[in-house]
Amino acid sequence: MTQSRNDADVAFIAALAELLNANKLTELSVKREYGENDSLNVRVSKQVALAPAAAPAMVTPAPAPTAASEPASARAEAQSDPAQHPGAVTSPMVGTAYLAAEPGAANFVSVGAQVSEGDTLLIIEAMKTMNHIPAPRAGTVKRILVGDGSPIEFGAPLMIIE
Amino acid sequence: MTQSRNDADVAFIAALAELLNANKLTELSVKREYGENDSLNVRVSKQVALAPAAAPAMVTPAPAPTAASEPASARAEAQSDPAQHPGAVTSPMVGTAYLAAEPGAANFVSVGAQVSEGDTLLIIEAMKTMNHIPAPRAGTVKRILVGDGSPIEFGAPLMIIE
Amino acid sequence: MMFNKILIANRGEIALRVIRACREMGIASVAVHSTADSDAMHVRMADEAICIGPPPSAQSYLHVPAIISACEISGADAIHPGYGFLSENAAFVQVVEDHDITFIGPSAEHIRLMGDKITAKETMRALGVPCVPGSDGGVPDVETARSVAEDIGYPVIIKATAGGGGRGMKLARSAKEIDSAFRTARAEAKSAFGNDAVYLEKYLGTPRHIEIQVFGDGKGNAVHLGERDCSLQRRHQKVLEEAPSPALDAATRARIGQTCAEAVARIGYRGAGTIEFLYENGEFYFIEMNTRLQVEHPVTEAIFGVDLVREQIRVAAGKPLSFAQDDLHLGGHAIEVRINAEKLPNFTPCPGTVATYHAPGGLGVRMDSALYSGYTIPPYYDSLIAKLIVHGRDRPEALARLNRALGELIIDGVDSSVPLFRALLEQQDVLTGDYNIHWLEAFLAQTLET
Amino acid sequence: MMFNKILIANRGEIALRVIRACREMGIASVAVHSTADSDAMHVRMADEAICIGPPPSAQSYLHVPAIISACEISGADAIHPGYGFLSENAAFVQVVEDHDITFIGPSAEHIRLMGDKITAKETMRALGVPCVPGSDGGVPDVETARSVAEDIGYPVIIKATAGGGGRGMKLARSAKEIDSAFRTARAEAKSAFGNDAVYLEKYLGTPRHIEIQVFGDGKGNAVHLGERDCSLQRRHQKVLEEAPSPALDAATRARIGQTCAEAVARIGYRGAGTIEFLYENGEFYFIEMNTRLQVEHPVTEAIFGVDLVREQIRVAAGKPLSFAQDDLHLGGHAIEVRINAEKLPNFTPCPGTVATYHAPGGLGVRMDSALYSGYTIPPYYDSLIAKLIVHGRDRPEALARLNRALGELIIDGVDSSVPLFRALLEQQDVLTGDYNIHWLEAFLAQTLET
Repeated sequence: MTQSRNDADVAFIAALAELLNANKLTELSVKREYGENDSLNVRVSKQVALAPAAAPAMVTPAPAPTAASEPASARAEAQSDPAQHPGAVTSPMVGTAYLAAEPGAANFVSVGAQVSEGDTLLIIEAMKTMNHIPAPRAGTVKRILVGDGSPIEFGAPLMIIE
Repeated sequence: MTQSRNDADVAFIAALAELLNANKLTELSVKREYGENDSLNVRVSKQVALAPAAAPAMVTPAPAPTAASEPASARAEAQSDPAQHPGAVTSPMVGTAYLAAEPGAANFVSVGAQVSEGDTLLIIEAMKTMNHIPAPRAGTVKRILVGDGSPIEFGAPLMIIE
Repeated sequence: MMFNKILIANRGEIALRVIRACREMGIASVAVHSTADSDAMHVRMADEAICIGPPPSAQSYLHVPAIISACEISGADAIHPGYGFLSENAAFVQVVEDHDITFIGPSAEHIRLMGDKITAKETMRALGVPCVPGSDGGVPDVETARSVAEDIGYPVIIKATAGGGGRGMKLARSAKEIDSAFRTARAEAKSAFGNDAVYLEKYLGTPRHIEIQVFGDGKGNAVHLGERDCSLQRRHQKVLEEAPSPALDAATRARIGQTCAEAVARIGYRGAGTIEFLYENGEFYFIEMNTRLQVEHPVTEAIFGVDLVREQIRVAAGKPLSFAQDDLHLGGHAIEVRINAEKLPNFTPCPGTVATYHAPGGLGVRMDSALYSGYTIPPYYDSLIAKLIVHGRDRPEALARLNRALGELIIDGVDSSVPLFRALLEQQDVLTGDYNIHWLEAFLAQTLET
Repeated sequence: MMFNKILIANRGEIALRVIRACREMGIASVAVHSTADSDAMHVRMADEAICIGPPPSAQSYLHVPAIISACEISGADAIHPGYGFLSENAAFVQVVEDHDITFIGPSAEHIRLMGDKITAKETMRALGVPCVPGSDGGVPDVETARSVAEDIGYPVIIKATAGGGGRGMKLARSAKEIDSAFRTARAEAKSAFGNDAVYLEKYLGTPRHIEIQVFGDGKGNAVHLGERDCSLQRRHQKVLEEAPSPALDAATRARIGQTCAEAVARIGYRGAGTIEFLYENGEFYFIEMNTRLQVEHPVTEAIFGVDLVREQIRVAAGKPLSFAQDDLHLGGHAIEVRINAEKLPNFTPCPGTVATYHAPGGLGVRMDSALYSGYTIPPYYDSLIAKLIVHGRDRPEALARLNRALGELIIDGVDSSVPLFRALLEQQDVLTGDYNIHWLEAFLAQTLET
């Protein structure tokens, strides 16, 4: 083993560790084969929040938060959680969603529609007040994530516009 | 394996440990194969405030148990904890140790003495009864770990005979 | 009709406290929370949880439309405000009632009445509650000042009508000092505020803070549940509370308690309330009335064996009080300490992640805390993270139990004010109960010096 | 003279219980432990800890020389035995006293007296404590049997003097059945044991288990602290205990309590004791006396507001009882559940590592447990891992609180009997208190079937 090779390995592992921290991972393992009978196995890990996730799982029926421990699962999550979608329009208030101006009227928008910035996407009623929620930018309505008359929390994803 | 290779390995592992600390990791393991019959296994870990160990540390002044996480530290521990020594004679009972048959008499054994299996090493008094503690095997008394008149727990190391 | 679902417009340990009462009464609970509190214990423990806004309180826990909306979408028929936040906001109560939701607390009118210091004092005086005696208006000349001072007894303090911040305030310990005090106060008032009008009040040098817990049914009936002694304060924040007060005897307790209960009965007060007094030389002086549950209500619960939150909910639902005055018997002694996420000696707030939380157990120990192992205390809100309440047969037993329980408690990962309480339990004045509202500040100043 | 240092010859939650009392009294505590318990909570909480042997109890917690030695090397001047292990071992008490160490409990003589079922019953009967009526010896013929049965009232049971295990036992529900029962019992006794001698006793079909807590000062004074109802049992192991009993009224309580207090006062009994009865149709029938602290003592502590372990220590140190009968007032209702590391439905013990332990909090909740997050329950000892005790103003409040607290409790990583208690709280008979010593077994049999 040469000194330069050691330095190279250390640098490699240091990069992995930084990567672990930067990505808030808990563990990272690498098997590196440099050639016949020349390989490197690395596992880098970091212990995080142990009990917490388990603790309240018993007192609440809410799903336990999954630990995003590797990029692949993080990607999968981004796809399944619309709030994380870059095109998501989230609710600025808690209230009740209405997709049309009044019962029986046509919906403000539907999937596939082109919208301009400022177009009303839907109404959220809070304290008997009808709040028009405008499109934050121009684009195409890809998904509508709320039903007519459904309760909406603050920050909940309403639509995806791309 | 040459001395220079040792130095290289130590430097390599030291670098890993620094890396562990710098990045506040808990564990790092490396398996390095340099060729036939030439490999290196390293696992560096650092136990952080785990619930159990930390928990009672606040209610008791007892020292927190150290986690033996790599061979080097395990070896070091074996040297510092005489109970783990292969030549240790441990106490079969709780009581008070006496190194001599009566006050003023010569000690049963002293460091460097040769003993045969069954020779009395010391007395442990429990409930006013003097219990002779015999040597479990023949050998040389390497260390005497208790003082005359000192309290002894069950399982406490008394002497090391090799 | 008992409620079906109660929304708790609060967070932390008090939200948990209310959820526990709801659960024991078979009422569904709705937690509201900011985005900073998604993992909070009250969110996890409630039957439902609704995110109402971003971290700043003004946009979440204090944001009335969001809370009303949360009631509407969850179908909650009542709101419990806890303490702080919207609990003494009369306008909020009005909005709640306008939406046909029951506010678990007194009427907007009573909150407004007691929210204004001047009308509160006038009302209480008219109801026979003892107030700080004084000139009841400006004192034009030194002769009047002397005459009023003779009436109410020395020491007296002369204050600028336009004053504040200690300027234009002069103490007269005896008749010899009244002349000089009056003239100096007036001169200082003139130069500081351009107005030399002054008034005169009885001066309290080393009073205790003693408060009476009252409970009304809103129909003209009310009881008192004795006092709490909250004299140990730092920057006007209570730190340790106990009941009964080391300074009161049963006859005094019964007398001031009855006065307070009669006062709130006469105005038809509904729910829990606390009448706060300064207490010196055997006399009570009204400060203010809190028209809500107090942080320190558990010490009263411990010695009377009642559930004050359950009672609040019952009364708000139109039920009668579940106890009459004669049913209430004081038993033993209780102490509460407020454990804050603060770093001593400067009491710097220190939010962060609690690696390990282990509550003390055993006889006479109650823990009210929203902590759990792994919980991250957000930096946006109050630093109170736990209340430890102990109950014993007498004061020495309660003190010993407090010390024992503090030794068992583990809050690892953040600093807390626990070391302050360990230190207090070594002070002779604390052990004998010989303290007043200035004691703790003096103790801390002395400790910091050495 | 109060003790300087107490050695606790036990482990688990009861060792913790005693350490807590010591700490509150300012007495140093010494934990002893086997090698399996090096990380146990009682070891961590005590002021000192001594390893006394390997995992098997016979070589550690039951090993008298090791415990005496541990006293000697630590300088402890008293031993608290907890319950189980050496707590009712008269020979141990003798050894302890021979070494000039104080045993915190009754005299060896009283332990011996109550340890023998026959002398215990004879003693109690002589002291006026009600026992199961019967023939007081063999019944030679059917005429005698009929006559005794008429005296004590039907149903009666005829048992083989040499018997056991249900053989040679015959029930006679009325006079019509006495002839056949007597002859069959005798024949079975003859064939099973080669001895046809039989005796006759009153038969109890669906009794409750009710026990009276007594406390003596060893100088002829004693009090009672009411009863505990421990009828919910599985395989003669208590599972849930409550006080007061849903079946007793104040007059009955006072009468049987006084009888028991007078009995132990007359023999000069010292310390805590429990007189156990079967109770049916308003009558008490003595079973046995336990000359130690009971597992379920916290329910009594809750309703009377006293610390029984503190009292044990005081009395052992020669001090008088800190309360007279007139000082003891029953307040509210308390329930204890025994949480075991057991897997339902077969109650298989399941030791293992507790990943997360989070105790319930809030008003009226007491947790006695030696668990902590990360603790490994060793397989060598009793499966009791926690006692949850709730206290409320009345029985419905206590039941609701129990349900609420069970919902908050987190014991992750091992199975526990918590689901059993959740299930029990849905049973009408439990909610109304309408159960007897056979109820739980029947409930479990029925549940397993479906």
